[in-house]
Amino acid sequence: MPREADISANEREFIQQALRENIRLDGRPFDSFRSLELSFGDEYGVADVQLGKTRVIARISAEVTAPFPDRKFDGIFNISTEFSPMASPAFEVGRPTDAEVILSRILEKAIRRGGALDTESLCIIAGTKCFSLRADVHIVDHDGGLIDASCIAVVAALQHFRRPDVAVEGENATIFSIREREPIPLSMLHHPICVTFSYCDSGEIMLVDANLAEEQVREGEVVITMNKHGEVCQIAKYGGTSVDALTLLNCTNVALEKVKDITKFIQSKLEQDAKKRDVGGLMAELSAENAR
Amino acid sequence: MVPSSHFNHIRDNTDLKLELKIPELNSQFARNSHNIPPYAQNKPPKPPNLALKISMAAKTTEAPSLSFPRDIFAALSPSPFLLAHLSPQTPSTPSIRPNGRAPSEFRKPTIHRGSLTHCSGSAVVRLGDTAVVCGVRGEILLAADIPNPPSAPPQPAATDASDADADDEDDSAELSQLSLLVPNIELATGSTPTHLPGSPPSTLAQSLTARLRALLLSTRLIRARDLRILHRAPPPPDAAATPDVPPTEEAKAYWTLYIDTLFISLDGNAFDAAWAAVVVALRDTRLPRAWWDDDVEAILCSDVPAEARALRLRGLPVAASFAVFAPGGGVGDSAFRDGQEERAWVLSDPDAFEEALCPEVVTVTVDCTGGERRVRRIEKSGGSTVGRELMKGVVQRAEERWKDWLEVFGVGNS
Amino acid sequence: MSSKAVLSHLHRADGSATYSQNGYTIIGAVNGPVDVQRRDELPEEAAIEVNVRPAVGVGGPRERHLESLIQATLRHLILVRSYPRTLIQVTLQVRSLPEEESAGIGSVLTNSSLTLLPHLLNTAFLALLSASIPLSTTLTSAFVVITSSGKLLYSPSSTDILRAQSIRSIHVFAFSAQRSLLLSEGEGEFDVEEWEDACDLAEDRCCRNAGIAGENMDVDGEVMNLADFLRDVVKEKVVKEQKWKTAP
Amino acid sequence: MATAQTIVLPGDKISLSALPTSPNPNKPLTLGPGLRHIPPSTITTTIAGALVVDTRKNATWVEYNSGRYTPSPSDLVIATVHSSLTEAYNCTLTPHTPYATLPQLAFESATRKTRPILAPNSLVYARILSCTPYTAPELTCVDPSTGKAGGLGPLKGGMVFEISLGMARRLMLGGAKGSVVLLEALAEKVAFEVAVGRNGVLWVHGGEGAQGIKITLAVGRAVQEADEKCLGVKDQRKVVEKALKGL
Amino acid sequence: MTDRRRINAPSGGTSTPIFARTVKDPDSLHTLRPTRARQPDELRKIFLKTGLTPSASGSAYLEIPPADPPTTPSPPASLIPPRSSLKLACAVHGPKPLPRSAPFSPHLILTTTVKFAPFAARARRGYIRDASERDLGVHLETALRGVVIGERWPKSGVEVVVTVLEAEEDVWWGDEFTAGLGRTGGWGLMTVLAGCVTVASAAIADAGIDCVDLVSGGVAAIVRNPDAKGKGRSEGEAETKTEGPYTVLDPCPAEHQEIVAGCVVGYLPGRDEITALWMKGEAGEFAEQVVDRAVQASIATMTVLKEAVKEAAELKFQGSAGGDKGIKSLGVSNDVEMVG
Repeated sequence: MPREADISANEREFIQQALRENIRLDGRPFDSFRSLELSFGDEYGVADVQLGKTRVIARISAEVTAPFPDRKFDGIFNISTEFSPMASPAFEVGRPTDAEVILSRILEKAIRRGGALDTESLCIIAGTKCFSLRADVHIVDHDGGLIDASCIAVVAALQHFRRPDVAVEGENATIFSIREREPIPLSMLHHPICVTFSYCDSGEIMLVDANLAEEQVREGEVVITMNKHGEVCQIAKYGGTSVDALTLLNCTNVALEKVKDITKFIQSKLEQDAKKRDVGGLMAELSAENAR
Repeated sequence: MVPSSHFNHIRDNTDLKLELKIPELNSQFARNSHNIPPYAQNKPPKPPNLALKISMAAKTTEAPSLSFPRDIFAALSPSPFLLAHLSPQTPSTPSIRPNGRAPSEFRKPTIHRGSLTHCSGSAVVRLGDTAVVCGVRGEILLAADIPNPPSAPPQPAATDASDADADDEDDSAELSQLSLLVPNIELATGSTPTHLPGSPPSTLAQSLTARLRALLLSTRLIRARDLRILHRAPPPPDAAATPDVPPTEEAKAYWTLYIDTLFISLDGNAFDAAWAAVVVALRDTRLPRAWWDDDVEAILCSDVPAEARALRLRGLPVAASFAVFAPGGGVGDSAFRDGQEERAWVLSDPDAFEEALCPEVVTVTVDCTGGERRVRRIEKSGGSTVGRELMKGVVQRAEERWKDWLEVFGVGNS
Repeated sequence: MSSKAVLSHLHRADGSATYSQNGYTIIGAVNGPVDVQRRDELPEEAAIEVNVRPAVGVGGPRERHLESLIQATLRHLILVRSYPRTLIQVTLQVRSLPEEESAGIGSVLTNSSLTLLPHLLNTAFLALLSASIPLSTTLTSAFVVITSSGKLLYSPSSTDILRAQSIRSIHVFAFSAQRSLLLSEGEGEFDVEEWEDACDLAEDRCCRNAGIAGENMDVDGEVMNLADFLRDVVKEKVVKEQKWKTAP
Repeated sequence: MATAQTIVLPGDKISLSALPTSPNPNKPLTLGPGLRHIPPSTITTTIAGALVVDTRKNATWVEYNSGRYTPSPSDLVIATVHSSLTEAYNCTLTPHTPYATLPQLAFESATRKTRPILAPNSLVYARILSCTPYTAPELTCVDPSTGKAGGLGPLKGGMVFEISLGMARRLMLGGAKGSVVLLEALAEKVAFEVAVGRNGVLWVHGGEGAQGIKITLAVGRAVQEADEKCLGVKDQRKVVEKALKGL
Repeated sequence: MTDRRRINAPSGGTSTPIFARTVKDPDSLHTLRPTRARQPDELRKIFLKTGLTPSASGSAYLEIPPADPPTTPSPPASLIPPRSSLKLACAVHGPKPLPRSAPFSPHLILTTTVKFAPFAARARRGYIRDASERDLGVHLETALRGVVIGERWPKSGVEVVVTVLEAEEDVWWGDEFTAGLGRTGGWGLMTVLAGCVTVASAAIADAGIDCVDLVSGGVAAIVRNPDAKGKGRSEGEAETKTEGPYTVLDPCPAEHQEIVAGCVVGYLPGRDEITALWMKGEAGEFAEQVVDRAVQASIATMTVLKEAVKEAAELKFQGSAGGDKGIKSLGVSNDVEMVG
């Protein structure tokens, strides 16, 4: 079975020593992210995130379906993360690795159940018609920090996405294609962002945004999902060794800082993109909506 | 300090290595260890004179020591075996395939329709040792259940539905968007030792299914109007029975055609057989008269056979497949020898044995109804032998083949 | 035609390329030769595995069919015999489609899987170049449309297609450096002559203008053919790789 | 060494004029990576890159710097021990490729008693003895002629850095030829050990302690930077300056 | 849920057509109810042929057409088929060596699968394997295990695959519209199983796998027709025994208003052994009788089975004498014409 080749003993030893000397391989301080890049495609709802050498593309798509019978007034929203061998030969098509399972679970908790998206706004006609939103997360390049990168990608893509406009009269709705009517941004309740802390020496050392090598030597990880208002949406701790509660508390503080920065970053990128698209003031009101 | 021992000068000469081809013997071993069937097939051996010819041929192509009985030879080194058959011993003798056919010879198809009780239309098609059963079953899709109906509601042509003007209407988009055609191919019926039930559809099965669907749509074989169940309130007794309908009518529901194709036996050229089966089954299909009933609030059908309608198919496309046998193996390695291009044979309607040896395959779908010869689809991949010139010949063969099928289909009633 | 290509931009894959044309953008990655699982091990050849990943979802029969087409074509290019009992893994991720296509506007022909095929093929080949997998020749693939008025359009953008009121047939061709026809997929309604014309047009755009062996004659984007495009891409690659030689 | 240079794509025929013409006729023409000979007299390229012709060696090959490392005899490689068999170690040269075997007696003056015990995931600097498409590459840590280790053997401590195959080759060429000066430049100021594996691995050991770690990282990153940016000699010196400042 | 490996039905979902008269005047349906026109101990015609799947090492095809012919030749009175027929195709692969991973086995390992075609019944079936298919597979396996001489094939396995192209029905289709008496379904499966046993036995013989004897399947059932004098009864011998319950061989559930109990056996006439027995319903004191009748049924089937196998042997012999594959396949294709 192809699986990630584990790193040599020398590397493991060296990295741990270095960390004890407060040195990270790429010279970053413990609590800083790698360089973050975010770009949008020509289409709505495609976010291309680069976190160091890690690269993730999230794509939002919408179609009209019938809502679940038990949730008549809600639209449908799904996140699909399927790894391809592109990111690493260790990924086999149709056979999820643990990393993949954890990733999808976290995103599920952080974004879907975290209620980032107002699913009721996706309902068209109660019980019969609603939008089914789908987020496809494509891992293009894998150098650690998949969770954080993917979360950023999805949240950014959701903010960037526009769904087709609809007009409802009575029992039948008409869906307007993009050329017919200006599409509409999604209504989001908040923007959760994941920050992953990798710990060594049972929490003595807490690393923000570990790269693949560091991930391979860490004892475990703590994933904290927050929005810029400091509301924790989700906390997950993997790895057996126990971590001091205060350290965790401290992590949340660090996380909040990061979340604020990242949210701001995404916002600015969105505005740039809006400007780029805003030709002839056609989408003036759109970008206005966009900004708030 | 840098221990110089850790460096070493570049070693061009060791860097430089001539590529040499793996000796045939070597590959012999590989084959030996790999695909001799542990249990000999009980296939009837050829008449002796032919067998003799093989062993002669064997001497020319194989190491002289080898003189096997026919079936072992075939199993041990299939490619030379096929080559031995095809390369004529004397210029006069034509080349003959192991299955006794000439390179351009197809297998004679046999078909039967309507053998399945629970289908609107069905067919059994046999192509040599390849046998297919296809059942078409119509089910009803209520327009109300379509979450996102196509933006432009289909307006049936107001005038009489003579095939002529109905032909122009490009309705295949409607079919595909509503996915009114649901073709599926099932190989996992024990049709071959490699396709046993319980396993999900193999790549081959999926690929065939995809081709089938694409061809159904691109040939626009089926008219969307045949599948619409129109309604005008209040429904006059003869609603929808007569094809001429004012545009005020709306499609209340659609017939969805489930086209399930099961392989009973597979000995090469799956697609031709499957496609033929589908076409025959569709030609055999009779959909009962259906209408929207306001009292029951549902679509009802009449069980009077006389009222049932056949599908008015557009034309009669026929698929013909070919495999290209290039002794070099057709694999990149041996391709592109400068000057002399390698010998190759285009084998019509290949069987399983030949398919295994021919990476390059061509499928041409033609329709010669009404005299004009039209190509409906060309599929060619896996090699570089068939270029423009050869393709012409291939298309011609396909057109010949079309006539064969026409006979089997039973001419005229199209 | 405005083809763009970036090579070797992914860190994990052995070779990678992003190819974009007419609103299609495809990311290709190649790993290999690597370990092969016993069940698909070939005694004398490298097995080739192709994964086509649509922009949305993980695809179905249609993608599997594209994969087998691409696989068959690559198998003919790659010198598979030099790496027996190994695996060469090609992954093609559709990054973006022309708006019209993703919206599913237009006739069935223009929405058929064929429109995607040439881009996938070109991307796959570029990725193989980047992975330095030994190949017997080059591959260039192009897309030709015949309108009902019998007009030939070379790799039209989806808007062109919409403008050309109705399409009679569409064709995909792939050629080797030696101008031999590696792949031809065409559907719709046409006759051999039309097919040949389409073939000629595609070949003219795919292959180097015969005779001229020069690096690349100065041509504006319009006339420039795919073969020269490839050469330029490679030139870029080499220049980048060997900057140190020239740099002070 | 390289005289002429032309861009080639797979399948290009090398015109006889382009081939090197050696003064003495009995010196055979040697074809390097990326070229193949199709009898009778065709030579075509198989890999995209720059065609290099060396008239002196009467050799020609295609130069490229991308793709996965493919083992070839007498390459020096840094291998990772994966597991231990009774007679030999299974080693990986690059991830997800078939194991290379390293006989347990293929070390300097190793006997049944004295053979080194290598734990899984430990590193060895070894030379490839043999490899064919059909067999796993065999490694050795002794020079077959002398029986001495000649610098080969287990690598203790230190850190490995990924570098491009091209960079690995250049480092092997050493100093002027490969026009990589930074190792020497650094070595003038600080002491460290390096080993270069043709499989695109650079092992650096800058001694123990915090300083050692700093040195190791400085060296490693300097090389990586020079590699990624394809720096010429001048810029390399700049990089060295920067690196040394950091220490 | 969608199957990513197949073409899926419209997301809206489709329904089988509803025929007007089933809603409008259900009572008229009785006229369509088929009746048993043959003697209680008379079987329906069985068509059995081997060698239908040349790509397999052994194969056979079994068909039981609806008892009385009116449906087929002249255009039927209604689009609603009065009753189903039974169509089974069986392919045998092997014996072939077990995969390397498999543990050592001193004898032949028999794998049996029964798969329904999507169009096997009135209601369309999905492709996903369901419980009844698994049951049938197990029953079939038990019926065959004792028959094959496994010791002769150590370390090998054989695959027996039965594809149900068309299945016997559990009840008369009309009963779901007319107030049908509440009844336990699954009667049809018995006929299917019996067919599977017979066809598999023929296929195994065709594959040339050593067996102690041919095994054939037979079904018998205790039936009752409460409203015997009811409409749609064609007078005939059936008239005589209207007071149920009485036992019949090879019951066609559609023909009987109520089936009290049923029994399938796999039977080896040569050694008078029962390899498999499956009984349902409240047979009460008749239990033994039903089994005996089932055995009778299988004996009757056996004659057909023997015929088919002999025929096949002869064909093969000719084949090997001097024909080639071409001729053989032609011979086979002739068989199919009868299938149609």
